[in-house]
Amino acid sequence: MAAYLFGFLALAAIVVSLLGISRARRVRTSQAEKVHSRPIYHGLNAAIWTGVPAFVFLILWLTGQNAIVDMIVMGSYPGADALSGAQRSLVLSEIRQVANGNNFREPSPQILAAVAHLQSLEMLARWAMVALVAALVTVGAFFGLKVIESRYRARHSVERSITIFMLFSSLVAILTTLGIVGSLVYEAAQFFARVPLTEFLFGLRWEPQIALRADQVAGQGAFGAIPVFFGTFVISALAMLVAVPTGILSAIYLTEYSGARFRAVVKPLLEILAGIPTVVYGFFAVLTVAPAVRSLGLTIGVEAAPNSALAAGAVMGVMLIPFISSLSDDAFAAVPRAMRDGSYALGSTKGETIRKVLLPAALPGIVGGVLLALSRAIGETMIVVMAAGLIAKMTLNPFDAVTTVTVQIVTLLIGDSEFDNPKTLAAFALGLMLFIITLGLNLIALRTVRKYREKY
Amino acid sequence: MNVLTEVAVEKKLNPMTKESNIKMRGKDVTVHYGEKQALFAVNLDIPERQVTALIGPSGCGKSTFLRCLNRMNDTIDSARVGGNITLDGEDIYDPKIDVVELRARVGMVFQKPNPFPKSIYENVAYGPRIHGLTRNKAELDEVVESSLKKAALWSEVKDRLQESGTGLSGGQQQRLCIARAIAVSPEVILMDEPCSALDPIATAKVEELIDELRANYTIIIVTHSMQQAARVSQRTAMFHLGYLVEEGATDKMFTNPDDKRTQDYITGRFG
Amino acid sequence: MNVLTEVAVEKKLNPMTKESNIKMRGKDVTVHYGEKQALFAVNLDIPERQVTALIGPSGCGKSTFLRCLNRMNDTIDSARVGGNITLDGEDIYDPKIDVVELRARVGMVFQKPNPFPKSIYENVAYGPRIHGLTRNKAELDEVVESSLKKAALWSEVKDRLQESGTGLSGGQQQRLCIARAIAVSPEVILMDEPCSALDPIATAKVEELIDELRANYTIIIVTHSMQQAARVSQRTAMFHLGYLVEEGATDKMFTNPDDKRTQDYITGRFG
Amino acid sequence: MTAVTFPAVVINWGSDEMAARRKRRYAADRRLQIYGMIAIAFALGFLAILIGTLTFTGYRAFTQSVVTFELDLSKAEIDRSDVMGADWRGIVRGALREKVPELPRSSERAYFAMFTSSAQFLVRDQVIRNPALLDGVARFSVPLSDPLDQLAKGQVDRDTPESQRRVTDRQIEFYEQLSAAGAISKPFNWGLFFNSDSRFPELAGLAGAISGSFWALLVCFLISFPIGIAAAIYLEEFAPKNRFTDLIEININNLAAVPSVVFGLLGLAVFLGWFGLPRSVPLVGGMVLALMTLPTIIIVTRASLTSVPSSIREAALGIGASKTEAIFHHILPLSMPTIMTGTIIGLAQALGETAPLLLIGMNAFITSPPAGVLEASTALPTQIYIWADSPERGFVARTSAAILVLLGFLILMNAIAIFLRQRFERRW
Amino acid sequence: RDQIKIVGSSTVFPYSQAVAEEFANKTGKPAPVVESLGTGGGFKAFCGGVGPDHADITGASRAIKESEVKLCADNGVTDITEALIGYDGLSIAVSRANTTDWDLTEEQIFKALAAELPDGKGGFVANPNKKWSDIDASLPATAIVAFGPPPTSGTRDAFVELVMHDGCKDLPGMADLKKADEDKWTEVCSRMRQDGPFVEAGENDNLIVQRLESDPNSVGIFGYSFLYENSDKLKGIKVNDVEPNFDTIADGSYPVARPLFFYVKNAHRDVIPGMKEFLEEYVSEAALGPDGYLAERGLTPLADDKRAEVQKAVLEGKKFGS
Ligand SMILES: Nc1ncnc2c1ncn2[C@@H]1O[C@H](COP(=O)(O)OP(=O)(O)OP(=O)(O)O)[C@@H](O)[C@H]1O
Ligand SMILES: Nc1ncnc2c1ncn2[C@@H]1O[C@H](COP(=O)(O)OP(=O)(O)OP(=O)(O)O)[C@@H](O)[C@H]1O
Ligand SMILES: [Mg+2]
Ligand SMILES: [Mg+2]
Ligand SMILES: O=P([O-])([O-])[O-]
Repeated sequence: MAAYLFGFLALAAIVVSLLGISRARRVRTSQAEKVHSRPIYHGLNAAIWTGVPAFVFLILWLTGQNAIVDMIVMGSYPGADALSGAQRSLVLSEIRQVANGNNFREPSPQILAAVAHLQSLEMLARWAMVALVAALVTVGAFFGLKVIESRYRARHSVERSITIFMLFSSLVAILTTLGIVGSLVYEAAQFFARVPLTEFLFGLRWEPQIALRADQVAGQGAFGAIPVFFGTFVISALAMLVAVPTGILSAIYLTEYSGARFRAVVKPLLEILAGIPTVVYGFFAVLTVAPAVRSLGLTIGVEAAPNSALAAGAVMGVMLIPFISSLSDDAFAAVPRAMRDGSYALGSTKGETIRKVLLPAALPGIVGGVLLALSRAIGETMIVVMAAGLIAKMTLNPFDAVTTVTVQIVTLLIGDSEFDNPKTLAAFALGLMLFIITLGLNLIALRTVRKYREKY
Repeated sequence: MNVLTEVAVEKKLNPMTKESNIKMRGKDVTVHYGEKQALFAVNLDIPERQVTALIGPSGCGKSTFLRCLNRMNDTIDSARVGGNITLDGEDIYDPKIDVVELRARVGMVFQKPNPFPKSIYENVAYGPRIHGLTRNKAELDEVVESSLKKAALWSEVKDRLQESGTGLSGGQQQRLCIARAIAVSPEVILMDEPCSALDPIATAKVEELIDELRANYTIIIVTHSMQQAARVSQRTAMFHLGYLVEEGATDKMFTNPDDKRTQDYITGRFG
Repeated sequence: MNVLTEVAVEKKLNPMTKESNIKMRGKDVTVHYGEKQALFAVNLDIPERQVTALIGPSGCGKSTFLRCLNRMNDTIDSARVGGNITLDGEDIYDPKIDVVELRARVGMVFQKPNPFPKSIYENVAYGPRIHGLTRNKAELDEVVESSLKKAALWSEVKDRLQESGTGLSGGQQQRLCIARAIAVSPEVILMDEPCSALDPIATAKVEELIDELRANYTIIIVTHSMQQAARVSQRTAMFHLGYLVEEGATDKMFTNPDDKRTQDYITGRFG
Repeated sequence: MTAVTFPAVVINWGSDEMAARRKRRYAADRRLQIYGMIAIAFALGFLAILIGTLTFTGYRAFTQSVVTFELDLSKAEIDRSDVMGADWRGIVRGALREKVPELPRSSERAYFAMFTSSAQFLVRDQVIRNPALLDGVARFSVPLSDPLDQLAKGQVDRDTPESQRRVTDRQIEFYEQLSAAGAISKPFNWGLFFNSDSRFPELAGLAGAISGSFWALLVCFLISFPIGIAAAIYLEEFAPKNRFTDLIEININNLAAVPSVVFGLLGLAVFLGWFGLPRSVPLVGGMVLALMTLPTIIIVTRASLTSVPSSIREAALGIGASKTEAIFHHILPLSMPTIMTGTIIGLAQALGETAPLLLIGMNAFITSPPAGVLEASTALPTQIYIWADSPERGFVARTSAAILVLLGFLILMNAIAIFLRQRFERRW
Repeated sequence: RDQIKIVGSSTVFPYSQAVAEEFANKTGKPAPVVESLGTGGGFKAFCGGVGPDHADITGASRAIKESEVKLCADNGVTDITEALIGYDGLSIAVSRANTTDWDLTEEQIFKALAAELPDGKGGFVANPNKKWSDIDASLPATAIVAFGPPPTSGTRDAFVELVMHDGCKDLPGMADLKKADEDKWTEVCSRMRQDGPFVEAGENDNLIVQRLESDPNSVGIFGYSFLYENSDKLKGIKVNDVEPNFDTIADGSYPVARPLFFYVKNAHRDVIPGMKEFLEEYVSEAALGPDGYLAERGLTPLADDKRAEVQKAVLEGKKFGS
């Protein structure tokens, strides 16, 4: 039904816009005076009037209809007031099943009555919906067509509608942030009601093995976030250690040394690295890189943990290569040719030009890319969930196991969880901290980029 | 066209300056950009310690010729250079030639000022540093100071050497680029429309500078302005559609050119 | 045009062209870019169906003034325009004015040719199409053809109307932009250095075109070339450092200018 | 100024000292070039190893051993009005029993365990789809069960003690017998693409996951593409430039760094909690992924809008186009290639994203492909996640194969976009 | 909603999957949606209320707890049926490449993996054991590396309860401690070491299997079905001299086994289509029987009488707790 209505709306909008166009054409031929907007704008304007209000109405109606129908049905169901919420929903569910023809047992007469009521109500609602949509379409079409006359600024009107849509779109990003911050702050506040902020911020022990249920056996639980953030730092640093030199050197080679054809082939290949699912990287880190790191550790005489930070960091670094190489590549390409020429004309070699002139000039772009990659490293989840450890340890040894914020968030949230337990709530506190930290990083990134941008 | 070639050949046989004074010489220089030919068999001698002006309508190949002289065309993938260019009698397109050395000897100032996004000091010090021209900081300081002085910029920037070179005004940037070029003590300086971005006052300063530099350096300047060519150069070469139309002493070119096109161009019949 | 002997100040108060012949008039026009003032109280009348040339050294505000005349400065965030500009006596900065309509009446050809990366046909047809100037395809074809003919481009492109406009040579692109501008039948055409990118032959063609267009349109042209100003314009206005130095009939400006700076500029003492 | 005299400094460029110096400089230049090559070789080598390992473990899943047998259904006394209710188990077992004459009763269990336990359903469904099969002799193929499939693919070491392998010596004998009779073949495993998930590796396929991913990505694309572009246009072209827009810019960049699992939380709270949408459906998955993809598209679109030369904008405005017309007629089409690149990167990330889908239940076990966006389904990455956690051996190869399929999906998507991008690309 | 919705334990997940598939194949009805949320998560979803928005069945790798019964009751889920479907062994395994014949006692396991050990003087010291030979000279002199489930999983709970507590209680002084300070006893006996030898390896058991292969000296803790499927690569470690296999798990002689359950929301039986047939399938001989397809997938089946009891309870909808 609804699908037909949406189809009808689209059709109506098209028809009305065609009517509008022809009407506008007639107005134009019949009047000597200059017409403000082209017929197409009159048509579009009429179509917007016809379709948009009815569309919005239909969406609202569809979201609200069931709840209202249910309310009315239950309102007349005998003894409904005495039922608990659970029973109500059970009865409702049975009514709906019966209405759909699914009988399991002989329905009681009350149910049958309610089913009849429901069906009549739904019929009514359906016709009401159709009637109202039709009315809205008619009124909209009438108005949209009526305003067509030579001086009517249909273009302005259409452009205003587009602007409103664009404004709405940019609000989505803002609403997303508000949603994230809102939910994080709400839950994190509950966490901090149980665990002191100072312990979270300055505590050196992270052991959220607290009992989930009253009758579960577990340790005490400690919520010092520093080791977790320290682990994030170590793994991100290792990832950057792999990604930054590889990315920048690749970009240098691609922009300055390689031929155009080599570049055209290699650049998309490198970009595949960014598109490989992170689960796959996770498997690769655990099954291929981690054992290699262990044997590497053995040959150099270092005891390597099976979940070494190095394995997770290195693989994550590979994932980040294209971020840095592509953005650095763009940054190098954006350095005006004049800079290169200036340097070559003084008698410098390619290498000198790259190191002494291009690199400083492209630095803002490169820094931007590096910071984006760093943000990704900090926020990356699946690789570390699979490849990094769960035990929070303050160590700088890359062969040792560390845990990261995202690992903790995922482990605390997925699996057995109870939403009023500090252990689960800790995930939100970690998420909030992480949000604040990356916000700071991006602030620095924007400042840095602004500071150096367009200086040459 | 026949007449033109004859004139050109004659001129080459009887150069106005003595043979010993020829710093650079282009023989049958041709340049292709991909399919398109941008220069056609250009023969031009550049006398030492004089200012040679290259004039001609837009797109006639002046910049292209200039860039041939220090092989900056190497950096353009599609460019192919033919013919023969010598510096002090040595073929600069010889594979054995060291481009880095060549470019150190033949400096260039570009049409648009292009200081590096570094401090003023670093801009000037860059060349001496990569070529290892100085032994220590004091010597380097001296080179920077004297170069900026020669470029008539010292007084304006001596208190702000550590500020970025890109923060200077257009005219100052242009002079900074000149200072940067002469800091390497090149033998030849190529200047591509050095005043196109400049206001009248800055233009006057740069012209004055060129006049002074002439004492020690060989200078080649490209300009769109007849007036400027007349003011600063001793010799002038007129290009048109990739051909060298005429060249000679500036006085003569501006008063009594041999070629009709030169005449027309100078008197504003076209261009 | 007959009475040329009056002094400049007087001329502004008593324009030698009849009031009815003034197409556009700028009164005390000032422009600021952020802090920097680029135009200082410029008063200039543009007579109908004549070519007015704006000359002056680089950066003196010619383009800025031109862009005031069809409010293209609106697109620059930092630009603020003061004073009063009228088109047929109507204030074009009046909030009630529809900018889109204004720009349709005052067309512009930019300093650098900027064809859309679409076919040649689409480039020219775009304006008539968005303004709904034609009723059907045949009419549109006709407008495109006649515009290209006026811009002296038709013979060169009539067989390749569907090819991209950006694939044309610089001069052809420039003429395409001119065709595009006149396809909307504007009343005034602003041309910012339309020949800067052109070779001599193309320049001659554009100048010829301007001469023809003058019969129907009011034309304002910015040029760096004195020769060009002298050849194509009836009136000339000389700008310097944001001030209108002098304006008057072209003949007089080039033979007997009132202002010392005009004299110097025209004879190549600076610029 | 004229008072300054310039002593000519003469430098001997040809001296040995200078030449040696230049040699050192050239060496440094070459070193940098080599480092660059090493970096690229490292990155590409990693990619090659990754794909190589996947192919090595996954290629086996692209074939499936099947047993082929003949069945004369006209003799089977099937009630044509109730084909579904026939004794398919008996019919199929009877046919299979014929393959090994004199099958001892004691070995029956071992023998029938060699074939997929759903054999009778496969045959039944095939007959229901094509009732003509009821009229005579027809050939049917059913997959071998997973342990036998492993055996057929040489994955079982026959020398290991019987207790340490999933196939018994008896089954190996039967297998040899069947295979000698030519009843066993290893055709291409179309089931990998056309079956839905199953508990049994030999039947498990990706149809559900592929269509789930398809629907989710479609939703993601339909939401994030227009909204992302509209938001970018608004922010870049219409919004005033001030502190507040700066804040929005930082904020959007920051959204790109928010861990994906947090988006899952948001989806859980908002779409499932507030809006009451059903769990595990591609619609919700797509909306969550769209929230993740939006920042990427916005950032890239803004960058590409700014990179359109202002001369184009001026040209349009100069003719009398309105701002909106200039944007939609000229600027947007010109930035389209870059926008599409960004969309591709964003969608590629969305395609491979697991964590948020886990939170909204798109990792459920569902045995039929979704017919639309409101039916429960999995997605490719979550399917990989589920298979990777399944004990059966057959899933090891299938996991790798699924990853390869996902990469194929990715490359297909990229290829389409690159094709479209080339159509949009215009020479300047 | 026209299909059944099943949530709950990841351990029961594969069995529910198999039944769901068989059910769909047999009846041609839409297949149930099975989601693995963990035992606790499953109860949370299951006990959330009645009605089509809530799950019909939840799997559990332990019996429902008091607190969960209460949660259910609070939300109106008062009528549920419990079904014990079989047992799951928690295997401790090593790669076959490891040549040692492993046989550990629970006490040795505790000494290897606990965070703290009693120092014999009434206090506790951080676990000093780095190599197996540090615990008992007869054990190999290789480093202790054990991959195990994270604290968020039911498998971990079971391991702690079944192995660690048993291994802990017989240590000197622990019995006294239990009397004196039960909380302290629980903490000491439950905490796994955090200094490296015990590696919390996430929820993915296959990952552990593959890690054992690449590192023959490490041991792994995971569900028996994974050992069963990978018996050519892995071997089970005997615990208290008992090897894990179907027989030892079923007869209870293998100490690390736990019961598996599912719980049915009876209120939904009449509301959700196919519930009845599905439950019939789940408790049928073909599924739960000794030769049933669930046993084929690694479930240790119930004894015959027990099974009949369960079948009866499920089909009749016997109310839990009554
Ligand atoms: N990189 C290039 N690729 C292709 N063609 C080029 C390139 N550079 C210049 N050209 C062409 O070569 C010809 C000569 O160009 P050149 O830059 O030498 O002109 P010019 O005399 O310096 O002009 P202007 O006075 O405008 O600077 C022109 O037709 C130009 O279009
Ligand atoms: N967008 C801008 N922002 C800031 N300053 C500007 C901007 N555009 C022009 N200016 C400044 O305004 C002054 C006048 O510029 P305008 O472009 O009008 O010069 P012009 O006379 O057209 O010069 P040219 O002959 O070089 O085109 C110059 O000093 C210039 O630097
Ligand atoms: Mg040039
Ligand atoms: Mg200008
Ligand atoms: O999913 P669990 O069985 O580990 O709770």
